[in-house]
Amino acid sequence: MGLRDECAAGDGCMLRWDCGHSGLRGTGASTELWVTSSANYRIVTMSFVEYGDTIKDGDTAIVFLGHESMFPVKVQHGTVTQTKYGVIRHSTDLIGKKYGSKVTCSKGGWVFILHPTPELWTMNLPHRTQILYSTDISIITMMLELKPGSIVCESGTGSGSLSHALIRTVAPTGHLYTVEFHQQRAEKAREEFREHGVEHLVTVTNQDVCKNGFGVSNIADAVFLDIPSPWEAIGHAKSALKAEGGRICSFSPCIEQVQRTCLAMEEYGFTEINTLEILLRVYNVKTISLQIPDLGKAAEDNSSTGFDSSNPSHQGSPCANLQQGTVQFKSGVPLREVVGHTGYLTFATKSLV
Amino acid sequence: MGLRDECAAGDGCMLRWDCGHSGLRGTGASTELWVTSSANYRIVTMSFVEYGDTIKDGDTAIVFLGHESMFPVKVQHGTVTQTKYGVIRHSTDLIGKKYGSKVTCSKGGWVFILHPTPELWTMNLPHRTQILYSTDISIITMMLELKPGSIVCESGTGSGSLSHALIRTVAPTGHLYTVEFHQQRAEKAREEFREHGVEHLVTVTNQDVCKNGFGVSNIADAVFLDIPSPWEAIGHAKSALKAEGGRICSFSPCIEQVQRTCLAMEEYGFTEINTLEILLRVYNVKTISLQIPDLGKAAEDNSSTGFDSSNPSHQGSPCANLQQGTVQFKSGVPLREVVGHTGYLTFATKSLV
Amino acid sequence: MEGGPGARIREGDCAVLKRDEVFKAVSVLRRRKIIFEKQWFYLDNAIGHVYGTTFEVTSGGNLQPKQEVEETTTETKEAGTDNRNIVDDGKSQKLTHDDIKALKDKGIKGQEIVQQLIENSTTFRDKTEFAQDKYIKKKKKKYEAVITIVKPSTRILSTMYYAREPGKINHLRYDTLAQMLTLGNIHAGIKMIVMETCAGLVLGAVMERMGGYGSIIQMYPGGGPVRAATGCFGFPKAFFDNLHEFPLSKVQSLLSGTFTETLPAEPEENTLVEEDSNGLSEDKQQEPEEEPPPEAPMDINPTEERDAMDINAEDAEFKESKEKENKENVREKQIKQWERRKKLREAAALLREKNADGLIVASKFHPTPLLLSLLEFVAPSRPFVVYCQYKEPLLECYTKLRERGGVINLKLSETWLRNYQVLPDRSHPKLTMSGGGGYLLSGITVVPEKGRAECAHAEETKLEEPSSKRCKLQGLPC
Amino acid sequence: MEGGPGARIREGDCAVLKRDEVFKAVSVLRRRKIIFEKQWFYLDNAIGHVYGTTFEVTSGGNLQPKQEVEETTTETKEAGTDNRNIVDDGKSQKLTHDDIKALKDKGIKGQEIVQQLIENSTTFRDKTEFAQDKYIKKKKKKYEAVITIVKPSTRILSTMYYAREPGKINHLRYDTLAQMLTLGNIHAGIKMIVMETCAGLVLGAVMERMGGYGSIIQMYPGGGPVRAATGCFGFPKAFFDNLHEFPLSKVQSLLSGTFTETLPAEPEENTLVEEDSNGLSEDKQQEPEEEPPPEAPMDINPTEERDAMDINAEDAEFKESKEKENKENVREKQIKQWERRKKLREAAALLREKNADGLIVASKFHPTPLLLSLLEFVAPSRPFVVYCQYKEPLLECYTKLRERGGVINLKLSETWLRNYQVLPDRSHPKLTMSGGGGYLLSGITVVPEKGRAECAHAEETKLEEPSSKRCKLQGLPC
Repeated sequence: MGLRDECAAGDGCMLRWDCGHSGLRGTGASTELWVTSSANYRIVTMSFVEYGDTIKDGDTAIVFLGHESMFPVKVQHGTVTQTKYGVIRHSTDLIGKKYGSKVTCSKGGWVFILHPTPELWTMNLPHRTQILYSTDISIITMMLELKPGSIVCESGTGSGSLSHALIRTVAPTGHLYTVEFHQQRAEKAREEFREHGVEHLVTVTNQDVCKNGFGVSNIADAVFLDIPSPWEAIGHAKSALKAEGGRICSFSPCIEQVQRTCLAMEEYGFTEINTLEILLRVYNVKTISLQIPDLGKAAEDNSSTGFDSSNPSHQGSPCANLQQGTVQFKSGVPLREVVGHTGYLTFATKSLV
Repeated sequence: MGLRDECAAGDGCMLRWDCGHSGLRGTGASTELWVTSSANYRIVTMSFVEYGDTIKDGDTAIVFLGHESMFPVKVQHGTVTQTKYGVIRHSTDLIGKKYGSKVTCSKGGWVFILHPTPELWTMNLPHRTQILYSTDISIITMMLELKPGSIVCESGTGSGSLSHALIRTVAPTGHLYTVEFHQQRAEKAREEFREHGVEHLVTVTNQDVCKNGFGVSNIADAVFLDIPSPWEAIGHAKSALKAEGGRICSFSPCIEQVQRTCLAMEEYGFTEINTLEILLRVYNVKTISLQIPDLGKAAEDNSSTGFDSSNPSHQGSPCANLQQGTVQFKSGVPLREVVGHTGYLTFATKSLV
Repeated sequence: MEGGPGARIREGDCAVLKRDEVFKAVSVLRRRKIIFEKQWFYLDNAIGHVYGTTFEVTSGGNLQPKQEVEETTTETKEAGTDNRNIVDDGKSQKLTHDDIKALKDKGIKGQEIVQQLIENSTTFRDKTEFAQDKYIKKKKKKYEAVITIVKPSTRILSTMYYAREPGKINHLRYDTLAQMLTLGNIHAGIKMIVMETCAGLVLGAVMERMGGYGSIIQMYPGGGPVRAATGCFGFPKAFFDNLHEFPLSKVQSLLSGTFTETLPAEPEENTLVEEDSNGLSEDKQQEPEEEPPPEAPMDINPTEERDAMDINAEDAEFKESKEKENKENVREKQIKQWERRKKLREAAALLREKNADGLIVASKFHPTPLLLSLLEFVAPSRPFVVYCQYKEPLLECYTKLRERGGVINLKLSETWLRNYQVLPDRSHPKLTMSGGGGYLLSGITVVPEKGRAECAHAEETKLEEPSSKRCKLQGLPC
Repeated sequence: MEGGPGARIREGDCAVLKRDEVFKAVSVLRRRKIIFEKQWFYLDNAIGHVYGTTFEVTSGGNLQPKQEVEETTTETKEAGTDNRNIVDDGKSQKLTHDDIKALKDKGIKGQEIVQQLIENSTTFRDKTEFAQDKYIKKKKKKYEAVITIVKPSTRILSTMYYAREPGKINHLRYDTLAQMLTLGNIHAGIKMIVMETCAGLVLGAVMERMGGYGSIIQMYPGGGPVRAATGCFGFPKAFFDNLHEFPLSKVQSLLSGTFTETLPAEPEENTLVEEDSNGLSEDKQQEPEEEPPPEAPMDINPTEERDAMDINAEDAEFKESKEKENKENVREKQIKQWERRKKLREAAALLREKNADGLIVASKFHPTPLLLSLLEFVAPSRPFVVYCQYKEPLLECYTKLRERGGVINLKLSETWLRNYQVLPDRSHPKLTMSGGGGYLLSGITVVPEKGRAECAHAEETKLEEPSSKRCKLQGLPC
């Protein structure tokens, strides 16, 4: 499930700002705000924070093969991508087509080409670490009260799953400061943000958040921690948050981490400390047939149909007993095995004193 | 929901063993086994471990008023019981009637009189402590591998909710040794076991299990702990269990208790240590009606029915818009608020070395 | 951004009162008595303080900022090791009800009353530390009148509505709403279609996430859109500039192309305009700059929990605003009608482009007809999310959508939410949890195929729904 | 009691192999090759050891009791503090596949192989302690061939079936079975009706709880009762003395009173007797005293998971036993037929008393017709429990039972089961959990009323089912 056909870092893909694109439909004051705060725009082909209608050279698109089977592709003139249904030629099959189109591959099978979203990216990104999925991301975003304009700090960046979702939510006027202690990962994340047209919305720092903090102070509306020892970073989180207050969230798989983190949060004066866990249940929609059991006949209708009279061919055949009616119904059937735990989420508020 | 019309302890209710009762339907070897091990029989009117058909003087019966509204009653000649539907006269309304009968109260309302079972007792017993409910009891019984003949140790006795279920399962040839450090509670439990015709199957001891253990050694097939510091009783549990091995279960509401208990179990050489949690989800069966939204008419059937033409009385009445069709279906709807936690159950095996 | 941390409480603001886990939305007005959690008080003194401040209710119903939010410390932290010696005889508290009432009447603060209760309990010292904490917490809750005033947000309002008036929001749990916003990829600059009967809560959540950038078309049933909860967010006026509304009852005619023709002259249209002006007048009420939202939205008796199926709620609101309107100047009304008509045309034009970036449905209606028609207005490769309180209608909706085609990655899901108590040596999941937060059906639109069986690609169909392979030529049943 | 702790493994026993969380039921036979978790071995050396003993598989497939079940201790417990310096290049292990194979071929024990792997890993010492433990566990599982032989029980067999062959037991999860046994008040001395198509697992669980006291009537569809799982329990022969079976297809005639008349002469009866003798021959196979159960019951390919709806499973078993039977002596067959007929009459007589102490249903069939007819055989004030893999049929069953009357305290429920990892500083719920364990409908019988509307008592009806008040005169629809 790795990223295929990657545009290698620094190979000179032309990035440009697509002005003809109708991503910003607000009028009046809203538009002005956007323009005012967009001093650090890069010229990009496409963006994870803005929809485009047609597939363009340089885009990252999602090739959808079937139910939960997909992969991302970097669109490039002259490139081909292999799928199990055959080859996709970027120049003729992708570029200029509408997002959402059905593309027929060389072997006759077809796929859909989808516009990237942070959620599709989460399902398809190359894993460099364990990642956060959309169920946790959803509640994190709401409980941190994120919205356009929010300033967020995050550590660690990891594989960038949450980062993309955070950037999407705080764009176009907010910013993400994300800290990753693993150098390789930090660099890969920077590269992805550049390719996805969101680098103007994010600052990646390669340092140890527990020792060196987030590199910013008193500017964040929210802080998110997904590190092995979150309790060691609570002090840094507090100083990154605005003096007037803000929200914090820590994600930890183990309850012992949560216990220490809650103690640290209390120590640093955080309030509304609340730990929760959220799990997704997916249901398969199925048509189920249940047999009606053969209870035989009562005395009254002894002469009616049944295998005794209608099927005299072979006595003792139990199959005849089973020639029964069935009842059909639709059911939402849970999967046999599901995710039982991702992690505990602890939220708290930095109060003004 | 307390126990009403209690037969005060020691007031001389005659207890007798009801031999005419068809509770034991086994034949041959089975019956002999029963008789062999029943040296300590008391003569009782009824028993929680054996069904009877008719209500008798001295029985503990369950008065069922409606969905999950019920209470236990001690049946006594000449006694009356008040219900919201009026008075029940034991001599005429109860004694001699079949269990499961509908009894009409003095105000004309009616109730059902049910044979007691450990499960009905759990739903209706007087709470002296927090109790275990049938969902946890079920998995405890299965995971401890209890069956007729098993010897079980339990602490604390508490309100006797689990005790009744354990006795039911190990009867007629097994035994429960239950230890309760609170003297009042131990006495009350003894009294209840006597009233419920199961005292020959249980020994209640009033002592501190962490200090003094279960008072038996090397005889138990299983041990159950529901005490604040289960880790302090693991050694005693081990010595109560048979030399050849057996099963143990500890119930604790808090994870820190579980952590210490697991460590103690490992220290004492228990294997197959397994912690789990079980939660009941009850569904209300409801008929739901959903409205079909009014999306207006397309051009083609402009002349068909609708409030514009058929309801010319008052323009602008939005009610008319709502005179829509509905769809009905049955749904199993979860309760709004449900039990989210009772406790963690930790099971383990004492292995032979 | 306006309303971020550090904002001050101003007269006319929408604010939320908080006590422990209980919330209530109010308008900040002077000399107005508020009743919250059995306490009454005035908000006058809160004006000028920063959001997030905690106040204590003092005699006369005045709010006074609380100095320290510290735990009540029992001077002698003696604790028993277990409860074996405690005999429950109901006589352990020496203070009588009358004693306590006398303390209160003297204006003694809650914290002091709790301290006195502890000192007069004969069994307190024998209780375990755990039991002592539990006792203090219980008594504090009963006698200390402390409230915090917080700035409204989706987090706070969705939690509040779910706890206090779940019937008004079709029992949509806050975490389910959170999923909708993420699955719907709601962000600045998009064009969204929202169809909800959740008192405007879902609309407000979408508006918050869009931050005033982009546009929203709210589809509404009946006389006009309900936006009681939307008003509680306290959005700046500019947020409403690109909020449009369009009546559900005109959807079919819009789709069939007959909508513009019938707009100007027909009597039916008069009806429509009147309805819309009602919708607007209610809408206007919710804009804080013009007229602060009344306390009413959340001020109904909390025990009277309306059923999600109750269709009368809206009628009542409608009639109320109708009566009010009758007193209004006819001239003014005509101007408003003209404005409404203009906005309706704008909304129709936006929909007609059929390029919306997403669709969110959360209503009391059967979702199938809504989805089948409203998806027509959505561009390809865009997400849609439908909420329903029950699973069964979404099973049907799933089946119908697969028959229709033009959608992929359909997923029926639910979330489980569990809160925890994390305290030293006493950590465990909370003893009660929500039984259900409702169900979601989500998916992604694709370019619809013309005249081609959706199931030509056998493998695809199999992958999408393994058990039921209903094939049908694509044809729109609406 | 027979088979309690301390029992020794005997030839011919039904035993269960266990490795970590994986179980497999086998017959203990000499010189018989067993394949379990990719290891093959013989059980010969296990005979005479106590149940619960852990063995290691040595060269030649011999079992050798394991001396100490201690953790592999790395001599140098050096651990890194985090993983920032680990670059994953896939080259950290210096031992090649060939090296490992060579070690194995030399007969080196699994524990030693793991130790060598650790010593040849370049990154092991830089891993965190947590990661080290994870690594050791993974490698141990792969290279150490350790199995434990345990005594079968409901706990073990229900866990085993749910993990390995859920389709054979209609996906009945073990904790759901545990609920059934408790809700059904299963205990010694009662008379139970059991209708299951769970390979005899539910029957076995009921038999274990009744401990040979009381009687059981197993209702069966088709040619005869399936008791493959029942055989795995290794019950003493006496447990089967009071186990009766009765064909579902005769239930209506038994209820209508025509059953005895048609019994002796009709050709239909011949069919029945033949079916029953087949059922018995299979049944007999499961009794260890006569003929040990074949390994077959659990020895099918674990990847081939049969669907719960598959009706062919029974046919296959039936045909197999049929072929075998054809070789049997005709004389013997006739004696068996006579015995079968006698047992059938006994079962009919037991049912006709209509005083069963409970009813347990867990089948692949729609539960409604089963409940409506089988409840007729149950005494008043007795519990009944129905399992179904799906919720929808139980909704219908609930509704029909309420219409029928004669039952109270109806409850539709499900259980959630979550397992935990409890380790110092690394405690959390297991990362995967079962999505669902099926649904239960339970209730209590009461004396049915004659000719009186069940809903005369308005309050009662309201309390029992608030939303749907379908009233109907009591009439039995079967």
